[in-house]
Amino acid sequence: MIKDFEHFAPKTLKEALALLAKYGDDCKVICGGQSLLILMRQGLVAPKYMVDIKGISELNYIKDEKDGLKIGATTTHRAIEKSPVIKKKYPVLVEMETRLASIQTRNWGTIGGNICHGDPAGDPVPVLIALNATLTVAGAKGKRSMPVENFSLDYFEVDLKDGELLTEIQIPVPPPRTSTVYTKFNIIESDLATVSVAASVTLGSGDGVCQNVRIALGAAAPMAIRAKKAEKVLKGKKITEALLSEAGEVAATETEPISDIAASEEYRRELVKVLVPRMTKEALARAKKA
Amino acid sequence: MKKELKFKVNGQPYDIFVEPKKLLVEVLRDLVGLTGTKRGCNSSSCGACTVMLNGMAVKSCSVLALQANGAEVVTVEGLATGNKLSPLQKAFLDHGAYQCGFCTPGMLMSSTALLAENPKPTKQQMKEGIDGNICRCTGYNSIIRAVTAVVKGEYKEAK
Amino acid sequence: MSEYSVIGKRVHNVDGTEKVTGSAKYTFDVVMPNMLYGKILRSPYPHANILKIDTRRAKRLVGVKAVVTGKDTLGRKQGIWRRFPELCDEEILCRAKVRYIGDAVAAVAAIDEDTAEEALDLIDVEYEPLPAVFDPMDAIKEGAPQIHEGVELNININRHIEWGDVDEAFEKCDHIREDKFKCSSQAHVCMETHDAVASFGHNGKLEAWTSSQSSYYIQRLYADMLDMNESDIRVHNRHTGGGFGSKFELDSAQFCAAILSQKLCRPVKIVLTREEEFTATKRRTPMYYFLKLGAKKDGTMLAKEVRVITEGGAYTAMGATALYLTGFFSSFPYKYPNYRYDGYRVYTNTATTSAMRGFGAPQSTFVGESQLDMMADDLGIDPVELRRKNGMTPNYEVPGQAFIQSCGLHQCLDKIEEHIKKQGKLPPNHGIGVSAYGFMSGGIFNWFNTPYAFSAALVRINIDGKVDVYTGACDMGQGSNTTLSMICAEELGVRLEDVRIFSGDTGICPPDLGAWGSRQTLMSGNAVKRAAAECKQQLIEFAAAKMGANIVYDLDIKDRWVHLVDRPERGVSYFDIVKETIRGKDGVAIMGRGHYTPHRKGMISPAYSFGVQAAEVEVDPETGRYKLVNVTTAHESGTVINPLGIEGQLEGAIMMAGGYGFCEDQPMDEGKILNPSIADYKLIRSLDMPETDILEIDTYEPEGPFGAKEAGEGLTNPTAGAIGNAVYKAVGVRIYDLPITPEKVLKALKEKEKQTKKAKK
Amino acid sequence: MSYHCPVCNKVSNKSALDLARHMIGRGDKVHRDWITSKGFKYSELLALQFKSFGGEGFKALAEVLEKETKVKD
Repeated sequence: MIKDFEHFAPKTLKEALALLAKYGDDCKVICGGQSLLILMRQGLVAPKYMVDIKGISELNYIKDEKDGLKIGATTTHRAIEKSPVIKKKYPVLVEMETRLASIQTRNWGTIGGNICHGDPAGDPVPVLIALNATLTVAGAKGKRSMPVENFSLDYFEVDLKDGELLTEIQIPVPPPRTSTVYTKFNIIESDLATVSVAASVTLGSGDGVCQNVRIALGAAAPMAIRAKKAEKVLKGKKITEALLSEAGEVAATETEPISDIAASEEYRRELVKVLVPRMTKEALARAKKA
Repeated sequence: MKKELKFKVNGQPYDIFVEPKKLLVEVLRDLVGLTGTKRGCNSSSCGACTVMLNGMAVKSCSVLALQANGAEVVTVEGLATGNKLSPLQKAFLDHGAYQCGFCTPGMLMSSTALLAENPKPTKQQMKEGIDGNICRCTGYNSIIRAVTAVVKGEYKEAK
Repeated sequence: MSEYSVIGKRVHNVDGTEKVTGSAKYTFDVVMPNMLYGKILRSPYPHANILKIDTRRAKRLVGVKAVVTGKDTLGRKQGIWRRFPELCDEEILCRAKVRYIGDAVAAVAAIDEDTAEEALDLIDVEYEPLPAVFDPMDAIKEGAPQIHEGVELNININRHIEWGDVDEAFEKCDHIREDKFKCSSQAHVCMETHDAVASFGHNGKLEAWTSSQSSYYIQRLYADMLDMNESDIRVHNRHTGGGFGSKFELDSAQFCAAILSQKLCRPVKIVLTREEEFTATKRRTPMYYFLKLGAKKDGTMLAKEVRVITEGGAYTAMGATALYLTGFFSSFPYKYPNYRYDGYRVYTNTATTSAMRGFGAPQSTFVGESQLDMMADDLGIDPVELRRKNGMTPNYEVPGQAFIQSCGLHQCLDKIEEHIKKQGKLPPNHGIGVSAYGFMSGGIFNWFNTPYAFSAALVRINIDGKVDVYTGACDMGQGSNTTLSMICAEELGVRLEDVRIFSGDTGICPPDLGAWGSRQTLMSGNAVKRAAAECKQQLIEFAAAKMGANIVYDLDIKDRWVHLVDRPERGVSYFDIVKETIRGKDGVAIMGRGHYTPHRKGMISPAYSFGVQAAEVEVDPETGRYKLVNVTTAHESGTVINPLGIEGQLEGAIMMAGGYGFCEDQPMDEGKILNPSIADYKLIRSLDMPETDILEIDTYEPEGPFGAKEAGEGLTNPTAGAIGNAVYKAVGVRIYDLPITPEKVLKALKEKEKQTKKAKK
Repeated sequence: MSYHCPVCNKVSNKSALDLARHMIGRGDKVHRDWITSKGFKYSELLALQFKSFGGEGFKALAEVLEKETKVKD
């Protein structure tokens, strides 16, 4: 049962930031609300004020610029899923969005809302980490940017200081011979991930050496993490089956999975051991073709 | 305190005052009085409350009513034109694409939105279109057959 | 051309247009003037005494009109086995003791749901927690907490079935298998949760709207709990959003709404939340299964012994029947010359387990078909061949238990064998598993202890020839309104659109035991058929007089044409005859009454349907995840009355039974259900649903209307077993406990790898 | 010969074991009390029965019934 609150619907970012500064901790931001309203209906969240930024059109855009892709925080999942330019240049984002929850949730839920919700099993963050994306947040005292992997601090906790709003996601143009892939393991297709793996591989020119690799794991720790040690196993080397499975073993040691009704800790580690080599190999294959 | 909500439901404009906490589904059922839209869960996962908002399928239990300000909402009661059923409604009848009928309004809205956006979806896209809607009676395949029949043009659009 | 003009045709459901336009009204949509909204306070403890309930703060909250506790009830105990008072053990609104997390202790009626919910937090209940026990294996140990007074070892009920000489037969077997299985719980997940609007008048009479499978049961159980005459109670069952076995016992929404309304003489509406639906209504019975199977080298089954311990939960409910049926269907669908079953239902401090579609047979079929496949492997016999060798045949008597008339099992086995051959060589990690089943068309037993006929119907023909059918049968989505209307139209020789059906309203419809045990097509169908026949007879008499034909001619009615059977062209319009019959009967509308109660039949059911299912899976051996590729079913249920209906029942059953094997589970911790939401309770969705093919088998059941038998629950029995056998065929690992999750498959694969490595050394 | 249930009018002509199955299977108060009066604890008989295959629980009761309820006809 939702407790009543005062509802503000600012039309501009400036207005929104002013409201957030004014009401501080007593107010919460709502955009698509696809995750937040579940918590509110169950009485887990009951703010006195709500700043509804769904209507702020200045934060709702997909810009393909020279230095990369810019996505406004209030852009819906479905808009990303159906964007021709993203399909062409960043296909992994479309693959990820297609399997995110349901069409209804994707039509109204936003990429910014998902990232700020901070669910370690959320689909976008591992992919954005693999794509080496950065985020911009804005507050009354000005803007600051950070790599997306530093944004999630802990279980459902993100680096938003009081009165700040996430405004934009930036994704750099991938270097040549680069490909990024994503998969999530679950029993029901559109379910949250039991474990998810995003892998990005950049090949050296013509010699099959893995010039750079980024591996991100979802639902394997209190927040989405980069498997840095596993990356070191592969970086700068010629990829072999043995190396790939070693990377999988190493990645499994970097996780802090939980046991819950979906899977045990051991099983999540086992999945990381299997999916990291599998996805890295897939990225490698696509990179060769790119 | 209450705020003004001006929006259209099935083409009919409404201008009402609602408490901010009110969800779109509550306003549609209790204030506008259209009980075709149902509710089946408390975790935004069953899809029985699906309506169309500005042409998109959304879960009306997961949209604040005030966020529908200025929007065009279509509910299952808005599918028929006068006494003529829509092609999808006729296809659902022919293919037994419902049994208890409680999820049917949601299924019809998801399918209608799917075809409005993409008149020629593949079978996989049809399945994605209704994947957000749980049905415990039919096993979904009859619904996919009904949507397929409409895509194949077996039903005329009601004039 | 089949000789039927209505039956067997692909028709729209009679209530279809309401359902596809959203105009169908469910109890969920009922709004009455002056109506209040109720909420129920439930116990957070699995086992505790209630010391004190202080409702003063709640009563003072603005908008609260009434707060009731166990003290406001007559303290009676309800149970569906009314013939056995010691099995009626549920107060619904607890007075002294709570027995599971979710047991109701208080209820509030207020001007709206939010106020009622807020009031719940203001009710102070003082509990004295008691030691609790959750697993039946612990509950039967000496010294385990006693959940119901005077019930030793928490054994709620035990059932025994035996024929032949089991011990001697095992001596003569060439090969014996002993296997242990664990069957899990499952939630009905009806899309419309339990709900009720109860409205007491100042005349002391009760009118209630509720989502139900048997309005007569609700009426009778209300009468028991409120100490009223059942005819002072009228229960409406408008459209119901699914039942699947969860909606024919009196539940907390119905009872608390009535108690609150009784105090206020105002309508009170209670709609259970989805969380309450998962935690505080009934669910499928989890079972520990111990099987011993003995066979000759040539595959002839000589003896089977079955021991089952079921998790009963806090109360009896319909659990006793599940215990009996799982033992009865453990011998299905094969001819075991020697068979022994011992079943024990054990009280535990968990949510009560009761009836759910299949009712014990999905459990017995999963374990039975799994073990049979293992036996086939041991003996080196093809699984289909082993089933063919031992399968039941028409007119077979299950010794001392039941008499089976029509049985198309062998045609189904042939069709499935053909289907499997057609698939040819499967790609790697694919497997097709087989599972055979049989089920009853309604039960003979009358534990509800009502003197009424099992089914009754009234048919009335009006002056314009239009036909009204009044039946106590309840349509919860399975399509009984359509099937019964078709039976009436066929018998009377009119068209489906000439028939209008009134069902589930105890005020105007004759009593019927309702929708459970797949009984309505057969039993309510027979009642409707006989009532229609009574009307037809009156029309035939007038037609014969009017036509003055030679008395050697028989008359019949087909497609609104009353005619001589041997000279179909000689006849008169049905509509004219109706007018004249009514005029000839002093202006009284034509009425016919029909009823059906199975007499002198085998112990369990008047008729049995059979079938075989083949499920194909594709397994990813590195993660254990598998995809349901295809489920093909050869089902025989006599004459098919409503083809669209039977296809719907089959595909819907595959979603539910497939879920039972594939993903559905209710993990618990100390009696607390850990996934009480549709987000966490895994359900098959459209992307996960396999392709489903149906191979129709033509049989005729003499006991059923026009030769029809059940197609509701039987179809829910085979799929879990078919999936288990398919996974074994694909990657060679056997899973012994449901659901068959990827984690279990991978663990078994790793285990198998270790075994083969050790064997190589 | 046949075996008459000492509590209700059920007659079993097969064996004492068959009558034992009837008495334990029926499981209502009347039958339970007679069984307890013979020095058995009803729940123990059941425990014997579900602990292993072979129907041990019934054999124990059948011995008593063999003596007390056999009727030559």
